[in-house]
Amino acid sequence: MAESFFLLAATFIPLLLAPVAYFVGKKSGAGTVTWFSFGVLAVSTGLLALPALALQGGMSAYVESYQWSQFGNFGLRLDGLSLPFAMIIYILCTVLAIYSKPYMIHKIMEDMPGASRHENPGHGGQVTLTADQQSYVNHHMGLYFALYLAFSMGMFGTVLATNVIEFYVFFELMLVPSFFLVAFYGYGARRRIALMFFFWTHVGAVVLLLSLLTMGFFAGGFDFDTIRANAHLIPQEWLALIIFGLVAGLGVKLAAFLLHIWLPYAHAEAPTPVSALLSPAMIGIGAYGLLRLWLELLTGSYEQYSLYINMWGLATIIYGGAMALMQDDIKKVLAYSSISQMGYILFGLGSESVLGITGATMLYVTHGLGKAVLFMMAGSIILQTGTRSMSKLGGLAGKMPYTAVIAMIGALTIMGVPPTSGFMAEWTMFNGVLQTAANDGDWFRSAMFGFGIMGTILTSAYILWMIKRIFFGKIPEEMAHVKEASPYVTATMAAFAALSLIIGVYPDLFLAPVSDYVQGMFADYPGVLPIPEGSGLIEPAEGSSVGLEEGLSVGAEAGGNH
Amino acid sequence: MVDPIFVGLAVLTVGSAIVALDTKELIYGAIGLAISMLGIAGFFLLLDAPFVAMFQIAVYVGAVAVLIIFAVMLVRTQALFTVREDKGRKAAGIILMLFIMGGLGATLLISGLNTPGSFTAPPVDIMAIGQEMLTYYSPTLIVMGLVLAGAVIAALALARREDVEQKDERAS
Amino acid sequence: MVTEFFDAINVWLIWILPFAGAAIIPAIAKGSKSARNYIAVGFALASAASAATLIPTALAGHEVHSQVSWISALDLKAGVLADPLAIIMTNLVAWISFLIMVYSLGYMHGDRDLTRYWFFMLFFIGSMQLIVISDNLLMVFFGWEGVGLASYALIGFWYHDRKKDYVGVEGHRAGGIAMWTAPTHAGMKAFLMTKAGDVMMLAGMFLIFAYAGTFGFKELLADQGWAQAMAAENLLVPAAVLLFGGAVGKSAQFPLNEWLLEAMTGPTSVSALIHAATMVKAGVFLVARIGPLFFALSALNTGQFFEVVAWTGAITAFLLATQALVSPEIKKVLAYSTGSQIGYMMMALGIAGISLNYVDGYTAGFFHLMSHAMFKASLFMGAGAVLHTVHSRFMTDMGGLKKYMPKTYMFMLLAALSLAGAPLFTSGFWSKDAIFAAVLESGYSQAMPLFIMAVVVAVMTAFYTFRMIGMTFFGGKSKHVEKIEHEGHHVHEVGAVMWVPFGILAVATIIVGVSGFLFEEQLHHLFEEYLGESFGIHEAAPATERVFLNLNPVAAAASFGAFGVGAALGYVFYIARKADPAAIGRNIVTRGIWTFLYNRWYLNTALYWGGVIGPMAIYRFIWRYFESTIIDGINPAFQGAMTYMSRWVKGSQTGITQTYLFVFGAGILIVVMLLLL
Amino acid sequence: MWSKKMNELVDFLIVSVVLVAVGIYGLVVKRNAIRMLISIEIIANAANLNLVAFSRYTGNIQGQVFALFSIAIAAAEVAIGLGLIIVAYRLYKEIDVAEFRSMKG
Amino acid sequence: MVDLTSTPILVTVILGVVGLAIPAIDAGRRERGIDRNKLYSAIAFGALAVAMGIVIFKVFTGEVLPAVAFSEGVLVDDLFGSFFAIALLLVSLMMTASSWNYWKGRSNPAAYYSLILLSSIGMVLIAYSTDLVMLLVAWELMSLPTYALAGFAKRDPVSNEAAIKYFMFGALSSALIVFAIGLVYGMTGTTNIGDSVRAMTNLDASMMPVGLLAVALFIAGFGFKMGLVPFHMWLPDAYEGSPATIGGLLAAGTKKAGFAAALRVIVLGMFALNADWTLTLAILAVFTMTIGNIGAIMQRSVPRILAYSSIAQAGYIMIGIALAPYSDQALSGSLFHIINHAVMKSAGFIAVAAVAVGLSAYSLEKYRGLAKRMPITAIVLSISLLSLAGVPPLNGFWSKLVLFGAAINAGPLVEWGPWLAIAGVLNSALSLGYYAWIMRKMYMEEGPDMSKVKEPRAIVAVLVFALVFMVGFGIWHAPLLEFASQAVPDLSFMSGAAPGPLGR
Repeated sequence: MAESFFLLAATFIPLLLAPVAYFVGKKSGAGTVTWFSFGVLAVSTGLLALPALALQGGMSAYVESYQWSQFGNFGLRLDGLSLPFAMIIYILCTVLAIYSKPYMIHKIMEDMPGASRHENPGHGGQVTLTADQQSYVNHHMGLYFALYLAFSMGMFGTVLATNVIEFYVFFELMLVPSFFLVAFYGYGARRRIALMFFFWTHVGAVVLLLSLLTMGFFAGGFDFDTIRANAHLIPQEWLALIIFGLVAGLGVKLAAFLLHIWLPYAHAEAPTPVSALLSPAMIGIGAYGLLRLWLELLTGSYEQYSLYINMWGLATIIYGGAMALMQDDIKKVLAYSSISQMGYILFGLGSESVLGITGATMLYVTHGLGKAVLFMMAGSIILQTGTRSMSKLGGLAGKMPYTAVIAMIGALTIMGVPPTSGFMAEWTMFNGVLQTAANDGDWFRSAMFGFGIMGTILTSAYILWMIKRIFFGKIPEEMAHVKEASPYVTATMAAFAALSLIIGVYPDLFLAPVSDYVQGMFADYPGVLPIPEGSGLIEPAEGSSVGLEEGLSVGAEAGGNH
Repeated sequence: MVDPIFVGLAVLTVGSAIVALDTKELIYGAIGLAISMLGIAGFFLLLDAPFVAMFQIAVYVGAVAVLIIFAVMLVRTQALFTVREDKGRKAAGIILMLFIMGGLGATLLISGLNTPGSFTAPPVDIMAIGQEMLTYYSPTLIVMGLVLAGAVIAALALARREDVEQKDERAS
Repeated sequence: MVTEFFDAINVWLIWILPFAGAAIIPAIAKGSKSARNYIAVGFALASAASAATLIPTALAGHEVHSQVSWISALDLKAGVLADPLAIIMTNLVAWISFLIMVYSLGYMHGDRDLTRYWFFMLFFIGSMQLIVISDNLLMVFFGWEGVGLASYALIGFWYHDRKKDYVGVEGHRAGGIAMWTAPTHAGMKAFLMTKAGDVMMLAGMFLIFAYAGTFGFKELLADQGWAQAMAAENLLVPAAVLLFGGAVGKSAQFPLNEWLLEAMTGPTSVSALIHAATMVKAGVFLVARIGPLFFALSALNTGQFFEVVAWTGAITAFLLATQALVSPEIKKVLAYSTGSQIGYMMMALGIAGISLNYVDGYTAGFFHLMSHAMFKASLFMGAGAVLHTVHSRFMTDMGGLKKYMPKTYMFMLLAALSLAGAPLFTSGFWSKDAIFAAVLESGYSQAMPLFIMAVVVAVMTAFYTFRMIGMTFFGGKSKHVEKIEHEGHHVHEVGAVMWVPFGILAVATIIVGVSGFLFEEQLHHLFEEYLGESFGIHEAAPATERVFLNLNPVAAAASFGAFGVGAALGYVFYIARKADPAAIGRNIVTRGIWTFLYNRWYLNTALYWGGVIGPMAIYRFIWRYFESTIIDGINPAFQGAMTYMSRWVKGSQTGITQTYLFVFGAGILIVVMLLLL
Repeated sequence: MWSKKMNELVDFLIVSVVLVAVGIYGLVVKRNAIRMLISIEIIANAANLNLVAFSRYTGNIQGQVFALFSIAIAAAEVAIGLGLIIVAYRLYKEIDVAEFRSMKG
Repeated sequence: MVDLTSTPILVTVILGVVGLAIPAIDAGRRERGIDRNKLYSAIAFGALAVAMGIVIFKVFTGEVLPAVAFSEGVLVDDLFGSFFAIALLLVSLMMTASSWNYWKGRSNPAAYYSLILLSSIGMVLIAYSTDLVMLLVAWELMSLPTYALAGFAKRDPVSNEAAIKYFMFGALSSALIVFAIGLVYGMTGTTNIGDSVRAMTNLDASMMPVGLLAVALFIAGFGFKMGLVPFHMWLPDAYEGSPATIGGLLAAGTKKAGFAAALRVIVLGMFALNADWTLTLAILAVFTMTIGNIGAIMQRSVPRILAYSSIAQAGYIMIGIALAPYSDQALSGSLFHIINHAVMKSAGFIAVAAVAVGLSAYSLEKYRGLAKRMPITAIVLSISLLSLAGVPPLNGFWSKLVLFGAAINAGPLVEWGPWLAIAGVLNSALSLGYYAWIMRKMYMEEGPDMSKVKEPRAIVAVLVFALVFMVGFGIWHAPLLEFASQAVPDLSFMSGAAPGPLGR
């Protein structure tokens, strides 16, 4: 038993209050339930922040463990690896709750029986409603937030799990509410797409489950600690199968190349706040799974397969980027962009160096913030203009300046341009890859590094082209009266953008615990390159003079060379 | 060398079973079944189980066959004298029958049960039947009672005319 | 000497102030528009003043190095390093930027997006200062991307893509590729092309970091174990060349030169900033920054790196100079010229590394950077003034403006003379001459071809400069000018807020020119000391005798000659208008050459076919025949398969009891068979 | 009593198997519900024969007891089966089981 | 000889007396004005509750034996039996309670409840039997009433059709079981399971074919109840056509009793024969789950989907039985899944009953918009479907987890073990397709009539109970799994597997 219950509370408060949220929404209306959900999530985030601070203070891991069942203990563990994931998930959820209000009111009214489309472009909630309509909206807002809270909790629990079965339970738990969210509030053929999303990710999950079970049975226990300690008991031929299952199962969640069938649809057709959660927060958990379940628990097998992960990541980067270029629908661009970004993460995970793996983790953080901003931008565009086809848009920068500016920061985050967090993540990740390539003198890895880093140009291309088509150029006639989005939208977007900038300038918030932890994970594995160590800062008095001496002699030799 | 009585009984039993199934008139089929069961009772006698044989005659010939004959009587004649069967299915049925016969028979023939002088054990005492039933099988006997009671309740419930019950049961 | 943050606050403020200004500009704009304008300029001035406080340090040959902790996880520190190189550069950047900011007050007057303009201008300046003043590559890269971003935003400043903001001749296509560009497109192109360079720079940085574990210039110099390790694996030169790749992108060197020409879609003040003080100079500065480091390592055969730099510079200089000969747009002529001049600088910095006297080439390159910054800023601002008046970017729409805009004419002429390298009294002459001399004296085996290229480029430079001046200010009024006069526009001189800044710079370039040899001497001395102290690079004895004013005779002769030939030709064709340039259209050979140059050597065409249209076609193919058919087909195919199988199962479930029983009976047999197996 | 020792166990078993097969044939082929019932009775009898034969073979009484139970059960089954058939007849005026196929697929 | 205070006897007596008393009371009372259905429902419910209480009480006071495979008597009072008794009585309780509403106004309630009670006795006794004769008689006691119950809606041709199909198969298979028992008896000379096992351990090799034949016939006989492919053909028709509560009783109750019987008898096979026959069971398991799931995809009637789904679930349970010799988790997984499936499937059929009461409809099309019309029914049906699909953290997930885990755990011993897990896992993913389809109809589509329908109270109560069970044991599955693993007859000495992490 743990002495404190911060994480337990942070995990289950949203779930337990989800039904309450429904009734609050039904009785008191959209505004109340929005702030209620926001409050719930904010409190949970606060509860998470307390142990997180302890972690910043130098503690290596904060664990709560409870007696559970034959499958081991039910534990919640915050350490360098889960901290960024958990933090980003709850921050995203908390802020997006507010964003949801105008968006979902608009969406629900659009779907309301008898409502004509775009009756009220842009300003959902400001027209007078009949009592029936009001109760319809309230009912749905309540339902939306109930599902939303459950979804948040599912994602959160996954990254804190300390037991493979627990991991799987949460992994699936986040799937069910998201299925309903897409199915109830999505666009287009939302039901079919929700089913498809549910089905394929579930297939991935069960494949994962097989691997988890195999690991557990061979290691004689399902707790992470047990498995890590007994990983050597797993026979070699089974290990390959386990890893295949892990990678394939989590690859579906990550929507890696060839396993991405579900993603473009699910992300494009989900309601925007949900897209903004699905895309960055949820699919990235696949990466967390790989880190935790494979790299940490089965460390010994990592080096053997890292190259393939690397290659797969590269394929995903390029493929996702290329496909994003082909889209006209904003959300589809972003969906393919997510695929591509997951490719970066995979690329980093396959880097076989601490720096690369740290970078991959940071990429989750940065992708979470950046892609959320971009999806929110798409939502804002949908709200204000009623279309998301870029060929119908253009020149909106003047009409929606705040949205444009914040979206640009989001775009920079995704492109990996300083001073956004994107750069911090990308450079560490790529540096790790190159470090391995250089260290091994492996031309193949070097080539992959080259292609990978050139992939960032592709990323920039589709993002900039998207921005150009939305915000720049001539304004179409029918967009002449478009107005700026409501503060609910812009303020929440700005929050993420600001966070991205803060992390970009001061990355220690996440980088320090992650890199320490990853370093520790591979402490016994010399094949995984540690972070390069500098010679330390030269103390000017001695250091520079030494440098000078050497420089002198070298300079002299250089002179003689010609 | 096989006992002629055995052969006779076998022919009678199997033959009347086939007759029971394949005659045009259902009433003859019921009678055929009764004869077949008598044949089985004969086998029981051959096997030194007169009590079972008597029970067989009482229950099967006395009750079951008669029950079936009553049922046949209840059903209108037009349903009784038209034998409708599908050629293909009949052929398939015969093939299946032969396969089962061959398969099961062969299995038994190659097994250890196919040994000469199998009935060397002394015939059992009829009295032991009662004893066994009332001691070892006493719970079974109770349950058997329940089975019969249940069958009666079920049969009564099914056979009751619906005239007294008005409500629609299921609209499908 | 590593100093505390607050002890070196003036250094930090150089880049912090512009950023801070950028951050508060939007807030101030809510209040007062004019306050916003002046505060923006004020921040630029403050930054410049802060830079100026460092001048004594530089003159004394000292340096200020201050660090604060930054990324503790990787043991990285943020820091500023104000050594003489950085101090000179930062002052140059700060003051020229300040003048351009002042100029903007007039030039951009009345634009409705001024807030954005000021924001990005300050951001631009701040980023550039960050590049200059940072003590490590990572922070340099922050600034590096910052200038990229700002240039993207400013090139596409007029994002509504109105026709008048385009560059290029509308309707002209080369090899199927449109040669005219909208502002937003140009911004994107600039960003992506420089990104290609950035990527290389990153790769270089990463390589160094992988071995050294640090990005700091001082640290890299202090412990050179990393260099030996890299050299052992033949990675040192590649790393350096990759770093140089970043400079190639930013400084628009061949083969990443194409973006610079389209960058003219931005406001002219922005062009001035890009070309004079920020952005393109960043590349040169980077080479100046890392050059000594690699030269100090030349025991490890870093000479190849410098060869690459020199040749890239030479090729670019030649390439862009030829293109400048035929461009009809005034800003584009200046843009070509920038690229070409940057080529000179690169050539100088490169040749320095393969010569005996590193300091000579180094000084020459940096001197040229300085003089170019001054005259090019002046020229651009002047061109802006002309554009402002004439409302056309084409020189054919100008002509005879001399009498309408005398001040503009005068100052532009001075700056143009400097660009053309008019002997003895222009800074351009001295710096160019120093480059010639450095090339000649380098002792590099291929020095002669380089020298010849440099001279040819000088000839062309003089020619196109005179062509520009002539077409703009001489001759009769063009139809366009007549038309706008007819429409009621008065063609007039621009206001003082505009002409004063470029006047100052034009005069400055002449002042430097007049005292050129002293100035050069001083600079040479400063760098000699700096390189000696920091890098241990010392001057060897000069290889050749110097004569009058310490000039290399051959180089000086070449300078004189080149200016003479180029200027004379330009004068004949465009000022005196003795010969009609249209004659070239009548000869098939000259016309062919003209077309080739006019179409920019078809580089743009190749770039678009190879970099945009080709890949897009491939992507479209994949999209259509893989993503949309195979990947999207998985789900329906699976569904179809399941439906088919389900139908089969349903079909077997006939509803007929006999069938069921048959299956049951067969099932027994099957089970028996399975068991017997 | 008058049983002949030359009969072997396997003979009875074969008869039993033949009866089972015949019963299955009847079930599979015949569409008349009552005939199907008859088939089932034939199979049940075959099984009983088996039991008694084994009882004789092993000299153990349990087989016979079991046979008695089995016979009783078969009778109960017949009662219910006939009940169902009567109900079906009332509903359809028909006892052709192959016609009872409103549910399928 | 017979311990009158042992659990099976007490249950038999209580339920038997009440079961026989109900028709007797009914015959005696002729007056109108009292709702006979409610009265008998209450009585039957009370009796079942008391029986259930006794079973649970006996388990908790520890008066039952640990799981016993072999006993001298025909019945044994052990945990294995009690486990099944609890599961099966639970099903009967749920069905009886929901019949309070469902059977309202229908014919002959006295016989209806009486037969349910009698059938329940049969089911419970199967689990307690240690003698093949007892097993057969209990089997018949379970089966005979359900033949009648399936056809109890006498005005309804579909019900009758279902009953006739069910009956034909039932009668045939019980005859085959008799035949099989006869063979075992012939080989060993006894009908007691323990004795026959002992006799079989030193059996002549020449008897092997007979043994195999017996096993085959047992598989066919019990497999019919369990819904094993290829003995499953009757099942969708019978479940669909029967009154919904009876469909539930068949799917959740008698089917599980089939497994109880198979588990009791399977011990025979284990000792008598070398373990080759497990592969046969494994193949059947894979076919069963696959065909069940595939069959369900295109169905348009909810009870029929549930019927196919129960075929598939039988396949999962079979994994445990097939792997019984190799992994000691396998059987506990099977048992765990049996009790879970009993509740899940009951909840499903009761929800169908609720819709039948409220809307008189079974077709999936009529379920459109059910979430608005009957919210509680819809939510419980959804939860039970998700649980059937094995979505965590519902109880169905945990039992599947144990089953698949056991299959993987057996990997080092039998190479086809993990394939079972793979097949099971893929199948359960596939099954989500049609479960989610039902949910889609209920939650995301709107029918022509969207008026609110009153949900029958008793059914709602039962549904809520099921919901609590599914979610509760989903969150904290440990006690149930613990119980299940203790109820497994001690087979581990046969399995060469090292005890897995689940322990026992």
